[in-house]
Amino acid sequence: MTTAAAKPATMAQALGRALRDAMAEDPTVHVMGEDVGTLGGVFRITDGLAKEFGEDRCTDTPLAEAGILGTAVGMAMYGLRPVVEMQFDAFAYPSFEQLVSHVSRWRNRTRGAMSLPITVRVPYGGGIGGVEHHSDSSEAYYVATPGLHVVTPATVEDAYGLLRAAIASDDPVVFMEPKRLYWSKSAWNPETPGEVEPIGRAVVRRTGRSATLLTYGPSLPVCLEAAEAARAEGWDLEVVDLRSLVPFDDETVCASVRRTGRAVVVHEATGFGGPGGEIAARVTERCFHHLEAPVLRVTGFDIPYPPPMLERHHLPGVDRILDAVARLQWEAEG
Amino acid sequence: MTTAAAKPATMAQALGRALRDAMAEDPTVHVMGEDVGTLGGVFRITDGLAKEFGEDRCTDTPLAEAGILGTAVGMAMYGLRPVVEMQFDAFAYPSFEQLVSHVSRWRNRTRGAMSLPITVRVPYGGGIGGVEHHSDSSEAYYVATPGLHVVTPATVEDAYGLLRAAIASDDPVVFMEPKRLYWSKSAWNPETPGEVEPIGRAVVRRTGRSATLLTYGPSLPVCLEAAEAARAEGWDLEVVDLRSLVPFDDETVCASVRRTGRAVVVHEATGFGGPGGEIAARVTERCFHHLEAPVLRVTGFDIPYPPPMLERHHLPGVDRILDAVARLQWEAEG
Amino acid sequence: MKRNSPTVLEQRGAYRPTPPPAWQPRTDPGPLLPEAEPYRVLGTEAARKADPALLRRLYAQLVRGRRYNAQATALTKQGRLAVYPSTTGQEACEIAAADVLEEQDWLFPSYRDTLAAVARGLDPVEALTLLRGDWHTGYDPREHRIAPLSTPLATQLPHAVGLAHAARLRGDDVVALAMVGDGGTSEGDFHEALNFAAVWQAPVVFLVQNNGFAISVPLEKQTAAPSLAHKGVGYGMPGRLVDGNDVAAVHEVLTEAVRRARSGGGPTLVEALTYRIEAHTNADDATRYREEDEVEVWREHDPIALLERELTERGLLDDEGRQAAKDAAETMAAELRARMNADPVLDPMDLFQHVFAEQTGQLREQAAQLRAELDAAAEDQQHDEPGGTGR
Amino acid sequence: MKRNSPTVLEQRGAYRPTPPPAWQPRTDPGPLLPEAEPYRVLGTEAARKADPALLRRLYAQLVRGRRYNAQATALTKQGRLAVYPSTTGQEACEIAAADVLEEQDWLFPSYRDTLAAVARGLDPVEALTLLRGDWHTGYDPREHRIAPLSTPLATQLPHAVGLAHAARLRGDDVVALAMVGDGGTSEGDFHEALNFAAVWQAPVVFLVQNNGFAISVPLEKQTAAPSLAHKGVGYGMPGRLVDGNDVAAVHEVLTEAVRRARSGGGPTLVEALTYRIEAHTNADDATRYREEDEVEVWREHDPIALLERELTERGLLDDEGRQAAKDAAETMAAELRARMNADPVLDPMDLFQHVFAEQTGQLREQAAQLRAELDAAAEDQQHDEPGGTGR
Ligand SMILES: Cc1ncc(C[n+]2csc(CCOP(=O)(O)OP(=O)(O)O)c2C)c(N)n1
Ligand SMILES: Cc1ncc(C[n+]2csc(CCOP(=O)(O)OP(=O)(O)O)c2C)c(N)n1
Ligand SMILES: [Mg+2]
Ligand SMILES: [Mg+2]
Repeated sequence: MTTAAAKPATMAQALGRALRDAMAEDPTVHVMGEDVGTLGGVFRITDGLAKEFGEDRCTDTPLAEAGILGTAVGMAMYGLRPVVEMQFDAFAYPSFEQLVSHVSRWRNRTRGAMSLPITVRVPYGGGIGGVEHHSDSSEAYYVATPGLHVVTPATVEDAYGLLRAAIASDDPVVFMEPKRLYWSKSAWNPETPGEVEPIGRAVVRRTGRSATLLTYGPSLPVCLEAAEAARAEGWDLEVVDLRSLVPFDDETVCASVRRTGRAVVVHEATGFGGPGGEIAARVTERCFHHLEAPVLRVTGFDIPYPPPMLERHHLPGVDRILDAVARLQWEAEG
Repeated sequence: MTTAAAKPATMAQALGRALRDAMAEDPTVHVMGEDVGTLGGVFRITDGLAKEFGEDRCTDTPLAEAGILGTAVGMAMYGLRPVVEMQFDAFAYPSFEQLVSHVSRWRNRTRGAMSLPITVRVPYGGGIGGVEHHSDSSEAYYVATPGLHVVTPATVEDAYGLLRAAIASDDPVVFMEPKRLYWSKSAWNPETPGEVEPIGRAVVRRTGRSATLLTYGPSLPVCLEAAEAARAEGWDLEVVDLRSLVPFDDETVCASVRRTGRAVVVHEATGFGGPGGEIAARVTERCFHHLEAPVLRVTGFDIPYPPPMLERHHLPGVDRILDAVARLQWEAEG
Repeated sequence: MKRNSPTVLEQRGAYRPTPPPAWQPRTDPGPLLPEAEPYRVLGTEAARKADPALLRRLYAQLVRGRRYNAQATALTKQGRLAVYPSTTGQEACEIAAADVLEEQDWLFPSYRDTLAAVARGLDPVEALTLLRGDWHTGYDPREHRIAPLSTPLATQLPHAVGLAHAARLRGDDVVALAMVGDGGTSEGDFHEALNFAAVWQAPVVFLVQNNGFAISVPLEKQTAAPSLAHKGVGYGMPGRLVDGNDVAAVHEVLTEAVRRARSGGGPTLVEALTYRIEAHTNADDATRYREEDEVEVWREHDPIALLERELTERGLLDDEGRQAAKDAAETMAAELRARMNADPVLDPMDLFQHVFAEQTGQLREQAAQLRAELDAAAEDQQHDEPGGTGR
Repeated sequence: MKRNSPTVLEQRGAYRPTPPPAWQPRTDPGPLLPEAEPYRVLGTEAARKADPALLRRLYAQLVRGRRYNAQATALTKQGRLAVYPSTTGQEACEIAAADVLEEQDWLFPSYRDTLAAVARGLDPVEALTLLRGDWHTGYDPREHRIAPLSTPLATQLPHAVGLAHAARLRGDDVVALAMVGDGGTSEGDFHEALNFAAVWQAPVVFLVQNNGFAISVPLEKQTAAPSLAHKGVGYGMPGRLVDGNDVAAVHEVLTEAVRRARSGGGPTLVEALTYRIEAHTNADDATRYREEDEVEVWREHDPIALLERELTERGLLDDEGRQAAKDAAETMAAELRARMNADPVLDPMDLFQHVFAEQTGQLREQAAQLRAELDAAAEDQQHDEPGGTGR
């Protein structure tokens, strides 16, 4: 995917490009949300879209998240493919009713007669020094809602590919964007963006033999760093990037865990009732006799997201991951 | 708790009695919601309260769940102890923003200077032939929200005791009422309602040696029935009623699972991302070397709640529980 | 970089920040305010102008609607419907709402409005599917351009706005008419929908059936407004107040609102004053919260009687016409009764078919589990409730 | 069983279901509609009646407020504040809102309104705690009766209604004044709060600062209403329109609304027309969405200049007075600067202290984990970011 001529692109740029390409290819794709038009969004992801496609295709809405998602439902009923931007994770909550009671259930409710191909973009997670309500990891809510796909990129390449796939999907997708990776760079070339894979596949980002780190979104770079650091302690860690929480790629995940026999789930969301519980439980159900130790979890604490000056104590860091790896009952191997 | 003279009371009556006693004892307790006043609620839980305490203490609000919970926040700020009724599980969703962004975070936000002693009563679960939106098991959302207690009774006695404890709690409690048990009966005597225990303790409802069923709310009677049926197959099942999902009673649960070496989690909520994942994961983390088999889950399928005529195929039933028990790798013991 | 390509909105004297000395209201609020009295036609001068053919058509529909309500309520007693929220006494609104729309237009009913859907041409059995407990929606919404019945109150309103807006963006001639109750106006979604509609000048008509109650909660606990129609001006759309039991008046006001929407004039809020004659649903006991004499007052103001009086006085209806309407209604009811008496055939495997366009691995696993359970149960004749709550 | 003990509401001519022939509007909508022009005092006849002592007090506060805005913005550049949403140009609203309240009353600020909190007596350092990133709320809300700054827009409005209602139920003389922006009026919570307030006749005043923008979104994309004040009538409460840069006018209108609330007259909606002179926050680039000449027009209509002109003309302010106000403001700014330059001392263990009244077992475990990490880190001087994102 890397070409010699490519100059580094950021995840923010890749997302913007995905929107642009989708809009150019398909006239039914409409972008809507607060400040997405003239301003280009507070993270500038939609920069230039209103200019290129007009305000009717990239629309500054009134300030009302339920209204945004609710009108998107109606637009989708009429055959459009709305891409909704929620300004920050916590500001998606006012639209929860529309998401859970309608968006997720529409196809099922109508016995397949109608689908709602809506993409809801949610910038999520911490590590950006955001004040209260600007750093939530809200994926647990979406994951527990049948009828939604929940997808999150961790690399610039995936930001493009997964967003294209999400928009192309005939089903609603909650597209979680790890905001602290918006400025992460790669040699990905926007001119040759690569194939668009369907959503639902995890990928092994680093192979290893000692144990598997199962992670996604903002925690992928932390896990990769931890895997590097672990070498010094004699552990060769495999790192799996889940990419899609729903559907969940049991195959890739279980293949890895069966191989290594040990696993740690890492995410920023709070632990209790977070996605890690599901992941640990299903891996254990499927790989029990391959496990040398229980699947452990390194997650945010079970607390409201902390103020900026304390967030580093909350977020899963390299040390905490290594501590968990150390607790994977190595002595049992003898 | 059973006295000779007691005539059977229903869970609905016990809940009503708990509200009445709390209001009588503490003038700051206010009941509010849609139809709770004159009508006494669509399930008649609040029947008679407006008459006894006046409409200012038991108030029919306008039809707006965010407004109900949002004004309850203000009332609690001023020292009242609001008990909010959401008419059905799915109709609590419009208040999600207030619950997650305010109710759950207020104490933490103010560094303990202010707490919000609000009880949110949510009738939940299926099995009553309710049309769409009337049978959701929404506890996964609340469980994943730090700062909320999540409590659910499964017996008439607990309905009284836990609701009294919830109202007495200085923290917000989401009080989930298994609506299909509203008409379940017991010899509990409203005149001698018994001690009010603090929330947070699970209880063993049936002792057994072969395996533990971990359950709560509407699934408790089903598990007890399954345990009876299991005797015919030679299994002696222990049944634990969790009662409180947050805080979670690791002690009681793990003591049971360590004893039996096998566990199945049973709940109505959908499986993927449901509370069962958390329960299975934490039990496994804590009891790994006592487990003969992975902790299994019997839950609702990962689908929107079905229409009445199909709900019996969705709900965890005795057969499905026994099937799971059968998969607990008994041969490994041999 | 500036806002490019001013929208329709921006061109027509938008509410811009202007220092108060130079301040001008965006639009004159006067015409947006409702009439002081609910608009009426029947029994007034205005009735003369009404088209006799229209009145006769509405009459037949009202009679049929009343019979439909009675039949559906009867079906709950026979256990053939799980629940039925009746529109007895509200037929004028239901019928007019359906009648004013063109074929390409969309109707967005609330949970109570199966009658409007039926009046628009939907098969009553399909309309009642949800309430029968068979499946969540019994019809393809696109076939009759009727959105699924919306149970969560007011949540259908933004859908109507979005659909109407999308149609307008595409250059299609489509109006959406969205129905909601007086209680539903208190929900945030009502507010957001009306605001989006006005800002986008979407071709949508909001019809509030103010029937005096939200279950047991009377209007005075729901709002302190002079009328619900007074909410319109706060969004910059006209609010109209109409006698909701006067089918000619409702028809006229809605027709005007639909015409306005269709011609690019934007949304209208219509409040129709009516009354819920029956309890909230068959499961409700209305004597707990209202006096029978209040109901009596409204029975006197019955929508069918009002029209019948007018038609009779004008010589547009005789006993024969009355009987014909009645007979047609009976035929519909008999057919409905017969068809609802047949047990629907459901396939449990449908539970997994429509969650996603393509089944996920997780759902495939679960479907296989249920399939196996069903097969085992079929083999074993003793068990007739496989996977059920009981054995 | 009937509704017992009619509430205040029910007694005063409630909006009841009455068949249209007998229909009466609940209240006369006339008095609920806003004035055709924003109300002004400074530079008009009405200014003569204004109390000189009040005007001088407001002047000192405005000058201090402007300086506070400048200082806070400067602190963002020095990295001492994570973010600051300025109220430069909106000081008249902020100051008046604080000034009209009695000690026992409550203020419900939006995220932008730290100045109102400071004007009410809150220590500026405490007011800025949230924006500094130190903790979510820097003060005990009960001490000054100032609710926590509300980041999720409009969500504080139902809180204000609930608190005012609770105080009234208890027989206490407490008014709540809740602040929100023009953008915030589009949220469902705005609607629900106003409706509850009117139905309950809660002693609450809603102050909408219409500053023309919600971040980049101009008013004409936010609403199509003649004015935001026109929303009042739809809830049955008066809507008032006022020049938000005329501190005497805002003060008068709010005082009247507070008096009305205090005397049992129910809620009022006040729309103050003003302008956000600075960008949305220091992180925003306003040139992307508006022309500088629009800003210029508003700079000409500056709240301090307006009052200064009036005071000077009437001989109530001389150079000395001006200087005194300036000096006081400088002193405040210098102290704020100095105190904000000190690094706050935070205890990471606080993360677990206030989630619940009593720590759960789960949190005890997690606290112990962090404690151990911190201890280990303290021992090992090389690691200075224990548990952090990096090593
Ligand atoms: C969001 C939501 N909250 C609560 C309910 C429960 N509920 C069903 S009907 C009803 C009353 C509706 O009153 P109104 O809007 O006046 O309509 P009507 O029943 O009079 O037709 C309520 C509270 C619901 N369906 N949706
Ligand atoms: C519920 C919610 N949605 C979105 C945001 C993000 N946001 C912060 S300020 C703002 C604009 C607010 O505009 P307005 O209400 O006019 O207040 P102003 O900034 O002009 O004071 C937005 C969209 C938020 N804080 N809360
Ligand atoms: Mg009604
Ligand atoms: Mg603004």
